[in-house]
Amino acid sequence: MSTPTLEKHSDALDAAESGASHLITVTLRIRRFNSEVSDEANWIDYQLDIDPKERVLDALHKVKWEIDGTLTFRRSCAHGICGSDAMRINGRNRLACKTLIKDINPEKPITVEPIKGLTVLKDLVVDMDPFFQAYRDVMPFLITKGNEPTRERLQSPEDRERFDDTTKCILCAACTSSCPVFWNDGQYFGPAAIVNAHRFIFDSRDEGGEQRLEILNDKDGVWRCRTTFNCTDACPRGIEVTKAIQEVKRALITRRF
Amino acid sequence: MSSTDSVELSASSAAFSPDNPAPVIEPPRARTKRTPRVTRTNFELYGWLFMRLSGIVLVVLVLGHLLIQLVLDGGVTKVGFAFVAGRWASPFWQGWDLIMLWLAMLHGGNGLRTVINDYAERANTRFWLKTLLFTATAFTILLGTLVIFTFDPNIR
Amino acid sequence: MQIHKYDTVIVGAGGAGMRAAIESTKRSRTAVLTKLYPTRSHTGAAQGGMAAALANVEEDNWEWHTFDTIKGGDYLVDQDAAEILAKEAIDAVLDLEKMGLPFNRTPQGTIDQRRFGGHTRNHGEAAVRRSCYASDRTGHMILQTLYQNCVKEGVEFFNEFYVLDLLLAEVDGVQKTAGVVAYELATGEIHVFQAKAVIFASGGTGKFFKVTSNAHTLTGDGQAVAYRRGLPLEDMEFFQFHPTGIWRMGILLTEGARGEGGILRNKDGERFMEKYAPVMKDLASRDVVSRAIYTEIREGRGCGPEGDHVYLDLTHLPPEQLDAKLPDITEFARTYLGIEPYTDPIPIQPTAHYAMGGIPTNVEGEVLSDNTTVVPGLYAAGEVACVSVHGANRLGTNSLLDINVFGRRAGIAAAEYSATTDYVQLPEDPASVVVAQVEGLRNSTGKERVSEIRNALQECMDKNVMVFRTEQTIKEAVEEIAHLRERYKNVSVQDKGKRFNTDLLEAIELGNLLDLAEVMAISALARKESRGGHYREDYPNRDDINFMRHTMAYREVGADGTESIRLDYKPVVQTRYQPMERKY
Amino acid sequence: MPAGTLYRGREGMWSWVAHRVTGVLIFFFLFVHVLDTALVRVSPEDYDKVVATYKQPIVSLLEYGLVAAILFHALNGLRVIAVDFWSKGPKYQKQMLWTVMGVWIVLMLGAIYPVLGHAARVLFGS
Ligand SMILES: Cc1cc2nc3c(=O)[nH]c(=O)nc-3n(C[C@H](O)[C@H](O)[C@H](O)COP(=O)(O)OP(=O)(O)OC[C@H]3O[C@@H](n4cnc5c(N)ncnc54)[C@H](O)[C@@H]3O)c2cc1C
Ligand code: HEM
Ligand code: SF4
Ligand code: F3S
Ligand code: FES
Repeated sequence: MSTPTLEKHSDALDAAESGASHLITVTLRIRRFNSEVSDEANWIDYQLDIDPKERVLDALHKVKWEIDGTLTFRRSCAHGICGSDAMRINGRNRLACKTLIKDINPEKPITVEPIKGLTVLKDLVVDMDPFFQAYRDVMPFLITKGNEPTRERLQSPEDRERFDDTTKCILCAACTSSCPVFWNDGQYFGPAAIVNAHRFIFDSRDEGGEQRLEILNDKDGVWRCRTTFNCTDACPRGIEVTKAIQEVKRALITRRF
Repeated sequence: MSSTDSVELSASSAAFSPDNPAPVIEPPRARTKRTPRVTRTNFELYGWLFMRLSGIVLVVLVLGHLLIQLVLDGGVTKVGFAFVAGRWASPFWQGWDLIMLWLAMLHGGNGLRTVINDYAERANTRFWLKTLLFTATAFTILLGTLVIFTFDPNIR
Repeated sequence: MQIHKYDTVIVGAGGAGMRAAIESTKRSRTAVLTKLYPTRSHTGAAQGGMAAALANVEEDNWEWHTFDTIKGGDYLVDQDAAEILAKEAIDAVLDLEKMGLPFNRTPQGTIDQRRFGGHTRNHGEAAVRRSCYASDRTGHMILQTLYQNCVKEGVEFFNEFYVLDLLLAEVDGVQKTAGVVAYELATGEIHVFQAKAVIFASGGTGKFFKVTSNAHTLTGDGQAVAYRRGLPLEDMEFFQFHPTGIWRMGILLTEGARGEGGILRNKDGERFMEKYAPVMKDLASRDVVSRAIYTEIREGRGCGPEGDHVYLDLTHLPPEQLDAKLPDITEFARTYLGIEPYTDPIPIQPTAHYAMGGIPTNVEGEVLSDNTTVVPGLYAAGEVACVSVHGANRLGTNSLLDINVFGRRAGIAAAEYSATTDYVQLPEDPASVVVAQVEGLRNSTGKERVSEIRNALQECMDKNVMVFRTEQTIKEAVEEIAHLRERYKNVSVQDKGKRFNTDLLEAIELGNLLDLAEVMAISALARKESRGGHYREDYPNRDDINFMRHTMAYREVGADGTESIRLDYKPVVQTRYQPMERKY
Repeated sequence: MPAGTLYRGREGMWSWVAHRVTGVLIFFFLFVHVLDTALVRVSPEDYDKVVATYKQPIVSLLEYGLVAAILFHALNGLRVIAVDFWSKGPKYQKQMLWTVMGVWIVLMLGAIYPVLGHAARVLFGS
């Protein structure tokens, strides 16, 4: 059994272990909106001393807990698996809990604003209902015919692998709200709904693929995607969203001809 | 930018309060609660496919056209009535230009239709813009076709 | 204030809540109230797997599983419940598969299984492959699959509704369930839900610790609400510390990492678990491994400049295996530590993980108001409940199992109950307690800050009642908590608004944490023995003569309004397995 | 909706913006181009007059811009088609975009003389 490289630590490990946290000063520029105070959104700057290895979420917490308790945002797990805290950080959709301060140039003010294309309810909180409505519209559940087997349904590892990527989705909406087509017109189903349809269309156990493809053949379905790749770039789970959308398009085409 | 101790957000014009909140910030057109509409035809599918297929053909036609018009034989200097007359004497070039015209206009027209769908906010605006687009496209295609077929080199 | 009427109301939309909802929606008019969108629940964080003796890859049976559960729980497990858990595990996994859960597969196409801490063949002979998994996001897939099936069944969700009170009404001298009171985050409005049956499935309470794998939202609301209504809390001193949390952050690195062959090493590179658990080594039960890690650290063999952590070494595993089986946790190491797990060991430390205790229930999920009496119409399932299948220490993968088995049972039982009974009349002015609580906080002019008190609480808990405890440290904690509770009376919130006032709710959550921390410390103080997750340095041995019993903590309010905690005890149900020394 | 900052999309988004802008541009050009060509049907003199304006240096410059737009739209259009129909397309979209830009630059350099040469001769004599 190999012993770990304890004598010659890699630089990365040394850096990770360096206990002494050196604080730096960063400016957080947050787009605030509170309908109980004003009908306009405005930018407010907050200065904090923070360890650059901390997350943007930690910085937001620092603001909320130490400076201004009215700052409002959603969060739960704090490590990128619950999908609560998608927001626009330095102009790009990310999860606040998966973005470290040091990775986004703390020299300049860090801008934080809500994701685009959904109704802003307060500060960084948006109305997620239209997003989940689109998700529900694609029938995101296993559809089967005939009698249930007594044991599990069989599926080869290859068939399982076929849709592995799209099972990772945490419904954070980073993709849908990064899509230029969605901003213009909230009618587009959006990449997240398509990803979740893909997860079933390409599941060998599922028999409802035809219906889902038909739903996505809608005028607000997959054909509105202009392959801008913003969704793929934004997905915090590293899902190849655009690829999934293209696979659905191709499935529709091959089904048709 | 205000400073860090601005716990009280400065109120704007109206006096909003917890009991009298301002309207929230809505995106231009929100997706509403609804089951998928029954507007499903294969139109968008065909449109999408047409854009790609016509695109491939257009590469040959348009780039060829540009090559001839602008690069070969002294480029744009040579273009004149006589040049056009010479080219359209051959059915091959007539066909070339005809197909190019139709494909490019339909391709561009359909492209513009998506653009309108994306940006026009109200249903009404959408409708009028699309009507305008359709008329312009149809007019151009017909006019162009007419010109190619009824071209008379001996008009002078 | 709005009043709603449902047959069954479920509090929480994690694994347990949604599993219950799927059953109860089919049988009764059901509402699910949840403070988070369902897919945000912390069940989604679970990585490793879900145990069931499917015997898909090697010989296994549910009796071995029962034994492991009981032994893992250091014999504090109620054995009838453990038997049900292990027996129904098989169907629970198959049901999930039929609902669409994408388990990893064997070459034959059946559900693949892997090893996990504490799960053995033939009563401890060797590790067995019992954990059914979907990559290292089994919990995520369970949560998604259950939500998908809720969408299919048309379950009615009330998202971002915080349940702040439970309504009980006395009918003919019996306390019966009347409903719950909830606070709608979006509007600040208070809603009363009248119900024949209520199921609590509101999850864990890890946030009173600082280094924890639990979400910010796991603040024990359900336990606190029930406790304040006079119901007991069982075995609250037992809290599980998972050996491998990312150093300082607490983010969990699944035991599956060790199941795949990962090794714990101290600063000398020594595989120290060989000393503490010669057979199971790195896969010994969690309390054993956590203590081993802290022993190494205390004896000066910890890693890093401050010697305050050890390494989880995956570097000898082929990168393809890491990519295929552990993609998420390797990514955590890259994102949060900036290191490459292919070549670097990962700094880890034990992290507060799971509450074994909670609201006492019987095997049907019915909540008990003392050792035996059922509260008609009240149910609990999941981490909020204590059946007790986990005893003094939960085995890895048994909780995802618990939420499915007992979530389902509670859902069926509650719906069947509500089909046969009538509504109990709501008490007069049902929302008064919540209104007073909310308005009190909103209008408070005190000077204390929520975050400061919470930080103090977390520091205190980490220092005094974590892996190692003594009379002295626990007493310190009790004192500190009492002090913090005094300070809490002067807490105020900055946000006075109605819409999305998370400031206000954090204050309420802190109140819940303080109550539960106190129960935990008092319960721990009284248990003068070491068992499972509760380790007393001053009483390092298990004491079956005096302490083979469940702790039941009640809130007592004196005539003058003073609060205190009364401890009582409940016998452990033993059927087949006699307590033995626990060795791995 | 109050704007907020500009979304900082990456290569994919900007190439799409450019594709859309060039597409619309070409469409309007084509519209005008068909109209002026229609003059051949009306009167050769007028046609030659219009075409003569095309030979002015400033129009040549516009023409160069048009070629740039068409070339970009055409090449990027091929990239989009590859993304659509080639299963590895989405994975290599960035590489393909850089290829498109490379080919585009080469072709645009090549087009300098044929398209702008005439204008240069008019302006600076030959
Ligand atoms: C990081 C991590 C990894 C784990 N890995 C495993 C594993 O591999 N195997 C295993 O078996 N177990 C594992 N566990 C344990 C297991 O995941 C949890 O115990 C289990 O998921 C709890 O499920 P639950 O349904 O009880 O609660 P949760 O999933 O936490 O759900 C709680 C629900 O209650 C709601 N809620 C809470 N308070 C309120 C309120 N006041 N009003 C309304 N709603 C409320 C929340 O919105 C949420 O929907 C892990 C736990 C963690 C933290
Ligand atoms: C020369 C070869 C051409 C190719 C290969 C090509 C290719 C394409 C493709 C593939 C699309 C679809 C893009 C998408 O769906 O995201 C497209 C869109 C478009 N094209 Fe072309 N095209 C060509 C020529 C033209 C011409 C001559 C015109 C103008 C008449 C034109 C106008 C448009 C417009 C307006 C769009 C819509 C843009 C959008 O929706 O973003 N194209 N083109
Ligand atoms: S596809 Fe990715 S970005 Fe989109 S919702 Fe799912 S996880 Fe979020
Ligand atoms: S951002 Fe939008 S346009 Fe397509 S590639 Fe993604 S859905
Ligand atoms: S807080 Fe859960 S994803 Fe960020």
